[in-house]
Amino acid sequence: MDQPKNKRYGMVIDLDKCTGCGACMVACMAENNIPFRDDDTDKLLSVSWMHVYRLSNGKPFPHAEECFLPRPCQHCEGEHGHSPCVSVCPATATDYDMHTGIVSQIYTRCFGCRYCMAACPYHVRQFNWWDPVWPEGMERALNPDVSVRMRGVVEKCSFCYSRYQTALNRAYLEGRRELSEEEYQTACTQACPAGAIVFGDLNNPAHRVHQIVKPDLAHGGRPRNPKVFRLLERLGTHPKVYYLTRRDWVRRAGDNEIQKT
Amino acid sequence: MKIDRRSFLAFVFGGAAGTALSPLPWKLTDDISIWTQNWPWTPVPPKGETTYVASTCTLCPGGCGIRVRRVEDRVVKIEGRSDHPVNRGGICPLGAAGVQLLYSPWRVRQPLKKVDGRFVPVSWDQAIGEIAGELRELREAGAPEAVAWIAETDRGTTAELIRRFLTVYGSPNFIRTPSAQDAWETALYLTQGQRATAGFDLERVSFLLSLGSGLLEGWGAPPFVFRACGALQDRNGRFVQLEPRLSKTAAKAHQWLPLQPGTEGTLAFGLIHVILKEGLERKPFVATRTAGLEDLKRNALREAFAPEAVAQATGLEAKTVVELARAFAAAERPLAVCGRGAGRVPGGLQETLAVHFLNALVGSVNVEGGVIAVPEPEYIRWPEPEMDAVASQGMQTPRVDGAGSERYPLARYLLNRLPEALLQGEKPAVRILFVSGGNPLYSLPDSERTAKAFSRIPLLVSLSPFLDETAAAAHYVLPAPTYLERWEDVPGAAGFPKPLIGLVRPVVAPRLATMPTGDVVIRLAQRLGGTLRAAFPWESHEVCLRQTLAAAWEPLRKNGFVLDESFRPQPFETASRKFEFGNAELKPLAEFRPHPAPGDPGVFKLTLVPYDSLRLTAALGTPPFLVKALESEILWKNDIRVEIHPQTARDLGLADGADARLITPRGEARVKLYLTEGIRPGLVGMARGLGRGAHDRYLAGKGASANRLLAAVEDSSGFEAGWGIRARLERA
Amino acid sequence: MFPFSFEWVWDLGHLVFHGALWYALSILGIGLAYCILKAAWQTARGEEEGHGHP
Amino acid sequence: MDSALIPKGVERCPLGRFLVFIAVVGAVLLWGVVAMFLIYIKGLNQTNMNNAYGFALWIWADLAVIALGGGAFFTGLLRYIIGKDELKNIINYAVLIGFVCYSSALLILAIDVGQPLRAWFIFWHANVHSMLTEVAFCLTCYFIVLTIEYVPLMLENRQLQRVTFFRHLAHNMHGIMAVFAATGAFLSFFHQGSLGGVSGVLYGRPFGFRSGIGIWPWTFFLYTWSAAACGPCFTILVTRITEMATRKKLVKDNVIDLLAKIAGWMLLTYITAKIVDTVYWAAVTAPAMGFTLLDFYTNNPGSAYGLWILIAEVGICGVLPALMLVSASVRRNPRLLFLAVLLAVLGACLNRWVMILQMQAVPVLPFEKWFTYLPSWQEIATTILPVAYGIILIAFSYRYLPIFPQEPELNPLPEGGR
Repeated sequence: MDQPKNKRYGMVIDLDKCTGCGACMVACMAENNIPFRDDDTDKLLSVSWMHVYRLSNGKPFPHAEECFLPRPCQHCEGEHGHSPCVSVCPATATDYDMHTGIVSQIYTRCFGCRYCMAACPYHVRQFNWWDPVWPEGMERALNPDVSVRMRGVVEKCSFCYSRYQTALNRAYLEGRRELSEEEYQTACTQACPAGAIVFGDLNNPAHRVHQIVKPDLAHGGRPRNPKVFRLLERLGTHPKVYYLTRRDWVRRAGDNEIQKT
Repeated sequence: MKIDRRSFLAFVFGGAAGTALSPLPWKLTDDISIWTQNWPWTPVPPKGETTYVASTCTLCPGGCGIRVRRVEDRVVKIEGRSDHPVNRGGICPLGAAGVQLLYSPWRVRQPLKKVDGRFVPVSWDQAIGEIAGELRELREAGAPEAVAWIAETDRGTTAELIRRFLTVYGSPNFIRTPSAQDAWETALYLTQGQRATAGFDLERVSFLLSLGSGLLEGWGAPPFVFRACGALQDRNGRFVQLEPRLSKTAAKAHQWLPLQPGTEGTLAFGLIHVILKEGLERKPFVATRTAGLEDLKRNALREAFAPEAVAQATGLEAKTVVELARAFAAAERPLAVCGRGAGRVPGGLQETLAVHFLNALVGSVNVEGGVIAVPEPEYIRWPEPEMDAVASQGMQTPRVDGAGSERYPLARYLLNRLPEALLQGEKPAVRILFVSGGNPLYSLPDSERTAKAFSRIPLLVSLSPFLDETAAAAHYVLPAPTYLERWEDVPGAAGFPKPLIGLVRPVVAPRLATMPTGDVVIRLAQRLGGTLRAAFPWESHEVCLRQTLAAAWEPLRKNGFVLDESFRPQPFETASRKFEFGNAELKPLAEFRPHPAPGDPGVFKLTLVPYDSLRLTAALGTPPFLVKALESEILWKNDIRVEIHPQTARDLGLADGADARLITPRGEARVKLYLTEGIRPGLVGMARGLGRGAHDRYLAGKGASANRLLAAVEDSSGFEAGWGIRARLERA
Repeated sequence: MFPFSFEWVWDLGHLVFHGALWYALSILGIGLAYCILKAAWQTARGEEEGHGHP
Repeated sequence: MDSALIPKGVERCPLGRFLVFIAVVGAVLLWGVVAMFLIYIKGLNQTNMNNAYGFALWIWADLAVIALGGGAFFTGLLRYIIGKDELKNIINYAVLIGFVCYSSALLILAIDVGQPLRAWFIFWHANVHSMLTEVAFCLTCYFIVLTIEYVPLMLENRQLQRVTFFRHLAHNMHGIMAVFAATGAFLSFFHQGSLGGVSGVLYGRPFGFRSGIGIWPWTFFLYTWSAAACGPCFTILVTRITEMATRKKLVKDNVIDLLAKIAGWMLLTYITAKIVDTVYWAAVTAPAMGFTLLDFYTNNPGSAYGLWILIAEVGICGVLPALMLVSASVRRNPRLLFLAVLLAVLGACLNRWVMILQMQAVPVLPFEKWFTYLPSWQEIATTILPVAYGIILIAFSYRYLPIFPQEPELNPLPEGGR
């Protein structure tokens, strides 16, 4: 068999290392041509593929603790690629790629019904409420590998799919069909100054994500590492973004498990 | 033809049916949808060949290596260099947003001259000619010392060119932008006799004690410090943060001890007290490599630093202090650091000394995992310039900021004292001021007074890429290129424990009619002629740089940085060749007293403590991506949100999100409240970096500036030691 | 609606959905065509029936 | 002046008064049209929706009018398929109300999407697994059916009847109306159901998600059932309001009573199923996803979504009107009948509100808080627009078309008449 095995690209974020600095957000904005507006303080109206949440342990001073939780698209696998958002899109503008496990979004096909936003429990999908406008000259910094989105469509993190394509093209030119771990990395992973983000193929035991998470691929990729958890595990969305922490309260704040399975 | 109803209906229905059956509606529908996919006002970035250029980031003193992605001649992204010793591929949010500074439409496009309060564009020739004329006039009047120059740093060829210019012109008033390094460098000089910057070998530490340092908020080179703190966790080391609010650093530390603000020095002495009393100091190191321990004992073993007294002052428990001291002393590689927040304020010298003494007691000075004196680079060896009589006389006059004077013998630069000096006398002591870094009109405390002082200067020249607050107040703005458009040598990286030289290189051709600061200096010297022209034999800054770096140029150009891998800490250079806890110069500093927050506690019941955020810049303009990434807990619409404890809010009868007026003895600001359990009751936490008067529409006019509310606090060495101010909140 | 888009994969869902859809549409179309054609025929024949309610 | 257009045997108010009435409603309509164009030109930023509230007032209005427009298909089903012949006296009005509801729904949908010019992608690039695709197709098809049902009614206008072709066409269409009605009922069953499926399939949203049979969640069947129950209630309600507005009796009591009785039994069976569904969801479905019932009802700002809303929907607007309508003595009391159908209509609206708006307000990520939303004036104006449009269409239809077959009999003209 010459056909390469399917990939399951995923990410594990070490919440004990993440400092909440926002470098991942900015690197993502720069890589993916995310627009900005005069007032972006209302995060529910603002487009940012990566958002850093601030979690609190809810205890009073001086026992208060905080943790930062970066949230890219979770690239849910659901059952056999039946991710919450992909199945609901009426215009086939989003797709679960069985070869990579990446949930894509076709901006030119989306007509802005926002059903996928209602379907996503992670608020990953965001709507272009406004026309994207760059101040004169700043559009020069736009990345030609990623198309600029128009007003009225939904967008979200693509695990920097353009980087995957670029890496794959380069590999093909060199006569290879497989990418090495470091050849394809997302912008946030690469930028993270704390080294808190690890990205790779969950199907590949040689990759660090696999080694950290130890995914139970028969059960939707449930982590076998007890320090690793996923957001809303019990919904059965089977996200491919995992979180690593030693702190119990962080795990509890990140996932509402009434009964542990 | 008569049109009756029947034929009319037939025409309408037939026409409609005919059109519907033709391809026209389908074609139109399709065209319209294609049009929505390519709206002409939505930009389409042109494709092209992608190349990468290695350079160095200068947006903060961190000195990270960057990899700039270009598509044809456009810069599209800045990433961290994975082979760079400082950041190893990581990059901070500001560094990642650097492209937006390059392409900012709010950059200064050509030299500007203020005429009747408004800027008019002038040519470079005219601007340089007119400024040179003023310089010549002042020099001929015999007052060359009335020229001063505020620079970002005192390292590298640009800084040396400025310093050389001032020297040959006849002014001692070269001023570096203040930072926590000021106090650290002085502490190293006093105790170790070394003229060096403080490096911190954070990657090998096993117990990191931070006295208010925002290690994860911009202190040092962020990616280096971040990675080290992460590695500390992997090694199961310990990380304790002493800070009055639950900053991002405190949130990541293993232990957050919310001490009263301003008592960090007290706590350091308290720890020294316990260590000395219980004999926990690292005996071999203290016995063989230090001297003057008696002086420290005399000072630290006073009742004022006994655990109970320290607990009283710091708001911590006595047993916590004792436990902390024991654990710190017992750790394999303990290290204490200080320099509040991002380290942009020097802080008191005694406080830094206390922390340094603490390190010396546990043997963490000039060793692996400790504070390391990194020698200042010595590659700039130019022939001594020839000076005329005016210059020699001018150089004899005391510095305008008082640094090095009898009163402030230890300080080298005291920018914080400049406003005070400017306000003295009939005529201001500075007649011509150049500012090529630091944006003092925004970043110095007590902004109103600073602005008043600076407004007395007859000629203020700003050399900035942006129309920042200082540039806006200047008489001339000479636009400098951004770090992506020029050559620059960057010696050292803040807090990095090894000698390093990085190279900034032009990634794109200068976009606008800018001129590097070094070239402005050379042009001015050429215009002034005489000894000045003779002192600058280079035709441009770039040529000067190549010649200066000589043999180092090629490897630097090729690799982007030169790291001295073989570097080992140097021996102490004090008279005793040991680390000195006490000596003649230290003696006057022995009595440590914390600096109280200015203001009457009776009128101002609360205390305002400013804090730094990596998503906001201090002096530079914050680029739009960072403003976008700013938390809504800091900025909401156009209002800054200040942190207060819910109990404090209840006492004031104010709710979360409420509008309030924050009043200090220096000014008042409109704020919104953010209630959090992560701050000591009685404090008001306020982010630095907002309330910008100038800059782009994404930043300007948002929030309020903490510096406007703060007062300057001078410690006995002259350093800016302020950490907060008394304040009160009133319902708006 | 038609398998023109590049990632199209036929599955049972399409057959069921489109089967039901076109079935319904056909009934409507045929019904409507019947009514119109019959009315046209009747008009041409000059029939004077079909006044008022059924 | 317009007497030539007014049906034979009935009395209409003077044209002047009619035009004043139309002008007043038209002004409201115009307000909505202005808001609509604002939204088309400036985009959806004119609304108060956000990334957490992607579906808001419009989608609720959409679901609500479709539920209430269900009277058309269900009455049609009863009249043409089941053979409840008395209902022929109200079927015209039911069809008209349905036509108004469905055209409104399509209009709202056309405003609601971010890229209206690409809205046809839902047909062109259809994803048949999406409930929204099913909705769009069935809605459009059923709207065609309603148009087919409404057209012969229009053709019965006195002036149009003079055209021979139209006369024949209307007659022929009446002739095979049962075929159209059956197709309409089939389509309605699916799109009403798919609308229920819209929130029912969202397994990322535990508040809306329901288990079910195959691809159909229980809400699929509940929505169809509730539309069949509450649609006729809305028909009765609007008929009563029309009677009040025209100060005439337009439909005989036995017709209303029959429809009310059937609606009552439908409502009673529906609400029973709804209670079973709620209990199963609260006890099994939601806990399996890590949520307790109270997670969905407590700690929200101002208790906007407290347990009261469940009690109001199921009890006051569900069980109560159901019992009222099945009781012959209650439904024969005009005031109580009015109250009962009003409650049932409110119940359907409340159900749609909860399933769309509360579904999104509930925080799913444990570290998030409830999301709040208040519509902007543009949203309110565009939601009122179809109401104004409906009133105008009904007013014109009533004035110029023989909508109510029993009207001449119930309101004999004083002397000879026209």
